[in-house]
Amino acid sequence: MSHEVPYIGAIMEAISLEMARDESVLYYGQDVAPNDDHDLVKAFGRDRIRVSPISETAEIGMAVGAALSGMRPVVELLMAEFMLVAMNQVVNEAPRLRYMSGGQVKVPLVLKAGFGFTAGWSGQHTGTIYGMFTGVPGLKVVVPSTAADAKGLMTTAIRDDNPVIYLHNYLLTLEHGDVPDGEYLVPFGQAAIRRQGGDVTIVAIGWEVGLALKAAEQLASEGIQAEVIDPRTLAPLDLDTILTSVEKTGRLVLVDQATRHGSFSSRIAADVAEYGFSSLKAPIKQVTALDATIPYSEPMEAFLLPDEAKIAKAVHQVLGSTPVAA
Amino acid sequence: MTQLDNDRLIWIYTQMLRIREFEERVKRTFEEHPGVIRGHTHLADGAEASIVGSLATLKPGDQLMATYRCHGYPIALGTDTKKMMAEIYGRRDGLCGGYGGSMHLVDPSVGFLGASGIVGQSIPQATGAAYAAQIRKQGQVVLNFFGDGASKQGAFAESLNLASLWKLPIVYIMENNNYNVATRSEQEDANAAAGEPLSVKAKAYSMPGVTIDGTDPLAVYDVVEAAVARARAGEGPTLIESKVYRLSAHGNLIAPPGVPLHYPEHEAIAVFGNREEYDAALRGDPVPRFRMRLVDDGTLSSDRADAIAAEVTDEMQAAVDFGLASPFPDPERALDFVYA
Amino acid sequence: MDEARLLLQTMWRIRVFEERVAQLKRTMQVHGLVHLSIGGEGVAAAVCGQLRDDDAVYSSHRAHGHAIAKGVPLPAMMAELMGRADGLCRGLGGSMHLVDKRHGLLGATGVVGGNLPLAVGDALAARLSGSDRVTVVFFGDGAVQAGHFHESVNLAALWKLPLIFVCENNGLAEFTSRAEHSPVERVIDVVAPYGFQRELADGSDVLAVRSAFGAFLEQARDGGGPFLLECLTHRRRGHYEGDAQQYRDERAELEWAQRDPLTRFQADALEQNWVDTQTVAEIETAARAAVEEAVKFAKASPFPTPELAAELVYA
Amino acid sequence: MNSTETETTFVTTIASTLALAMRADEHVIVLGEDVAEGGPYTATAGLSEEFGRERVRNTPISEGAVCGAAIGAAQAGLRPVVEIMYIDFITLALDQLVNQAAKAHFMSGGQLSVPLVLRTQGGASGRGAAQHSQSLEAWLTHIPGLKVVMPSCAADAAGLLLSAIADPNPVVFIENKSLYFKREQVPSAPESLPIGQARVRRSGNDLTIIATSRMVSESLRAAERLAGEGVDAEVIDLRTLLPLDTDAIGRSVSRTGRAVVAHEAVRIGGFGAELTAQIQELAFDFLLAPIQRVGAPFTPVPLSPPLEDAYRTGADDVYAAARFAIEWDQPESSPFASGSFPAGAAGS
Repeated sequence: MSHEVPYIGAIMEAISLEMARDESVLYYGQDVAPNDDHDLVKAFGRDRIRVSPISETAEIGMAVGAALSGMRPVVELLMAEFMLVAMNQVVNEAPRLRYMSGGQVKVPLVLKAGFGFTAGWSGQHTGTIYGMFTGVPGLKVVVPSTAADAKGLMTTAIRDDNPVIYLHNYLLTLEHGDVPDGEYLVPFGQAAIRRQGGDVTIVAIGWEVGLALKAAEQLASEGIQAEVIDPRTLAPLDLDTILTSVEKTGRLVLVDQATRHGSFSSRIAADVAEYGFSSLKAPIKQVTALDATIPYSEPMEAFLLPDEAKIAKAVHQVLGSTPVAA
Repeated sequence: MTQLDNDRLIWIYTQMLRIREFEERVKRTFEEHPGVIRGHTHLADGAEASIVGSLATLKPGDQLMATYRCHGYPIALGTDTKKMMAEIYGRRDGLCGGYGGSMHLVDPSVGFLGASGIVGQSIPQATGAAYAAQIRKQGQVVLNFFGDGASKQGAFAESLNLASLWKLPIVYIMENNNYNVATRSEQEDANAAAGEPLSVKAKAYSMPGVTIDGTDPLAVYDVVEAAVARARAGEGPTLIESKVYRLSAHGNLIAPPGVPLHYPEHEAIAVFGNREEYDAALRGDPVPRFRMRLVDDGTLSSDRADAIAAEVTDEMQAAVDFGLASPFPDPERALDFVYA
Repeated sequence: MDEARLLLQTMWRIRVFEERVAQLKRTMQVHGLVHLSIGGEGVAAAVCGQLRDDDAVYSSHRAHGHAIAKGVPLPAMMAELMGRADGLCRGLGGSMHLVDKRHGLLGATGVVGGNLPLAVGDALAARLSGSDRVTVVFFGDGAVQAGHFHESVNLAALWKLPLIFVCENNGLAEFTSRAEHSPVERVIDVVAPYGFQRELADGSDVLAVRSAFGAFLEQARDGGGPFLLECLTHRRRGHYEGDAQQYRDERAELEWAQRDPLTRFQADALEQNWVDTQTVAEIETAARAAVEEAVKFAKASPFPTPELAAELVYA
Repeated sequence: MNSTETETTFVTTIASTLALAMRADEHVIVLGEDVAEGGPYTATAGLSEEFGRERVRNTPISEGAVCGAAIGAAQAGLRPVVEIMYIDFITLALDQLVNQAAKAHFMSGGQLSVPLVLRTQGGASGRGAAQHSQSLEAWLTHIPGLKVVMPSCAADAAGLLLSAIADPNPVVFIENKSLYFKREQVPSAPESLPIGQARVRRSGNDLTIIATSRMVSESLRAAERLAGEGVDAEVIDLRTLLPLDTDAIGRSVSRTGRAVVAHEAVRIGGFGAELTAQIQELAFDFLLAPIQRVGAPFTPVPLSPPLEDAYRTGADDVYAAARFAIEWDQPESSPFASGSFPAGAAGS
């Protein structure tokens, strides 16, 4: 049985179900239920649902401390870039403590934040910075692209014994989708093949998955069959599924809302270039945001970001028609 | 109490009115020209007295930095409102060429070094500007404006300690509107919860802390002027809590593309169902109050006041027209200015 | 009285342990950045001596004393400092990252003040679990200028958490004097705006620290808090071992040497007849024996195998 | 070019170059924890004596505010060189660096500029454990608006530091603590070196090794060993990670057809990934073997000596990677595990 809810609703559904299932689950953050007639407050009380000051360092550090003593906090951080003011807690404390303690302690917590709000939010609220977390041993990074995954991955994130960065794309907030009723888990490290195809592999992350699928339909009308893969979790990354697909197609296009230089898609490109060397028939092409801060004005914003046309163009390039050299 | 001459008093009133009218037009744009403003805007209506009263103390060469609720300062400093509106509309002739938008206005030519979109993060930068001023030794002072929420950021504590330690020429003005978006101060601030004025935080850095009624421009002027004088004299920073009431919601609706943006009801009503609080604030609206005061004490004739109002209305209408008429930037320009 | 004997035992164990660590560091047998608390044993002994195993202690980068006083076994601790497989943290953490969950040492941190928000969360968890356990966080005066100190103090005060902040103010933040870090000399004045109970104690007076902390502890057990206890201590050694220490003030050195908490309390204890000279001698000998035991244990312990590194990245 | 050279160390060169820049321009100031005392590694020794404690400022342990203050001072016309003692602590200043410094020029439509140099040092050595040993440069290369410099020797450090201070943009200048006290030849009157230019440290035709910082000397050692086996390796010292000298890289790999990229940071998510992605686009048609990445295993830096030694990348790793690339002919099962996520990481 399933029901239809918006992406954001699916996330809250998972949090609420887990809070009911396990009383060690906490949910707090800025502007989380400031008044008492909020459903979560009614259901779980003020102790477990808390509104906190604008103190990211303290909010996240507190979550680490609470996790060390047996809680499973979910911290609402609103926007991924706000984590930048608390990066020491995210990078130097949460993912390190288990390791440095020789495995004595564990730090089960979820840092929930929206990202990629490329809708006129200008330079400090639009960043797609998951690449910064994927290079940090000890952290797991989750980027759901559908309502069902949003629920299933949140459930898994809350039950995971490690710090998990749960990033939901703001542009997907109100996208409705079918979501399984009741308890629902999506395992980490398992990519989803959103569309089968034999000519080219497209790996897209978050919001870009939808764009890739639209582009794939357009290409299909030209007789090009694209396989579209959604990694769903970036750390751990399901490289096998990508490599298996590239073995079949020999061609890879990566679609990423982040800026190109030092991006996560560069990391996928590097892995495939190395481990899939013998299968590659053409250079891997990346369709990413251009290397600039996201500008405020709409035409400039659109110019920087990936779109269906750019994806289709890249596919044509790897299929050999147009020259590739950067 | 400082005696300001009539022209200065009228200047203060005019700036308050210009800020109010400009922001009214920003707000109305969401209804009259849907889709023209994207992203997030934040209005300072209710804080005009605090803004202008503070800026009235500045001399040429002084500088200021603010938070993302930043329309008022450049207006009072003399930035062209046409360019400001064009920026908020994302147009080529905008103050920042369409790169920044409402949260990131900058105009160094009038001493406005800019604002940060991240709560509390302009505080260290303003502190650095004051550090530069101290080294330059030209008697410059820096004003730094931020909200009550920012005082729970580490950046606030680190910066005030530094400024006090180094006796930097800066005045920190915390505009306390009692809400962090939809959270009331007493829900997130230990001092507020204990019923104390937030200026007590200054104790932690051994700097003076003063709390003032931010709806009275002259009261603001007196206190800020003293703090500015102290800073100029090399005696160090001051923390001023200026109590204001934000008459609009935190900002326009936060929604993904496609959903029409507009200003929802103020959080006092929308979240806490407290209409009395909001209506009381409306009754205390500093702009009409100050006009009444100037007219009553004969500083300003009601004819002159109406004339000023008419001029301001025309100016802001012109700003809107200019903004709408201005073309969008060339998309390719998006790669400019990544590096100097 | 037993209490006095216990305090002396703890202080001697810390003193001897750290003097031995200094030697081992010079001969490269102890690894990494090592920060010693010699001269500050009084605070560790007086505070941790009153705690239970389920009370959490968050320590700073200067953690040996707190760990020993909290009951962490010396052999595992020494093995950790020497990077051995039988170390507290199996050789992965070292001096700056000591953790002993069983004895309620939730951890040292290598980032100044990085432990403060964690302690706030631990206290919140204690409150939520309805237990009467208490959280104690140690930090130096250098951490007070870090933003997370204020974020944490505001939260602890706002939520009235059973958390006791213990500041060991040695007047030196790393290599420079407090005067270069803050215009406010006393940390109790820094938290003045938050209005919770705070005390200033002479860190070289063990009994003074003990009674001041004891009063806070009692209230914290009954759900009171937060509290701040500022102890004026002295760092007899450099910021880290090997520090050239050009910033030292000779006169202060001398004065503090006379106010060494260990010699000072030992003299009092003898004068008050809480202990006799023979007991004192036994305590010192026992401490030295225990430390040598620990060194022997550590040296006998093998280095961990490289595979371990990959094993423990994720839970 | 400079005729005269003197023998000195990397860390002394940093101090003397800072002094040079401060003499040349009164707007240059130095601030950071303990800088007026010379800092823990003596990288600022002697500066406060010559330029006074106003231009050479000790700061509290407030990385966020100190970095922010440097940005504000830069926007207001100074040229601050701020020191973050360990790159691990850059986490405490990251918002200021990423959201403020890197974007001010852009968001102001070119009105503001932030001529700031952030000096810091990283790398695993001396058993510093997981919070004092990291190599976090890959993050910074992902931020448009920043420049990222990583010199591998004292002479380059001098020239690049001068350019960084003169640059109108925020430049992150990353040193490596294990290079600090090696004795090297340095021009007695250093001249500025352009940012964004790689340097061929050893030319060769069979294989290109692209390395950063400490791994440059390690790669040269590996190259010597390879030469003994008749393999002629070219070694490129990147020197600047952002902007990246793609021409130099593309030219070399197009010629040799084989590439090894080597750094000290973790392999997964390390900057080597960007290099590999770039190379396979620039030189795809010339590639004779998969590009090999040498980087640290995907774990925090362990304290225990044998563990830290095993963790640190070195000449042997470069050599092994080079041999793999050289011997590569037929498609075979690639050393998969080395690139994949640690065991047990898949979670529940």
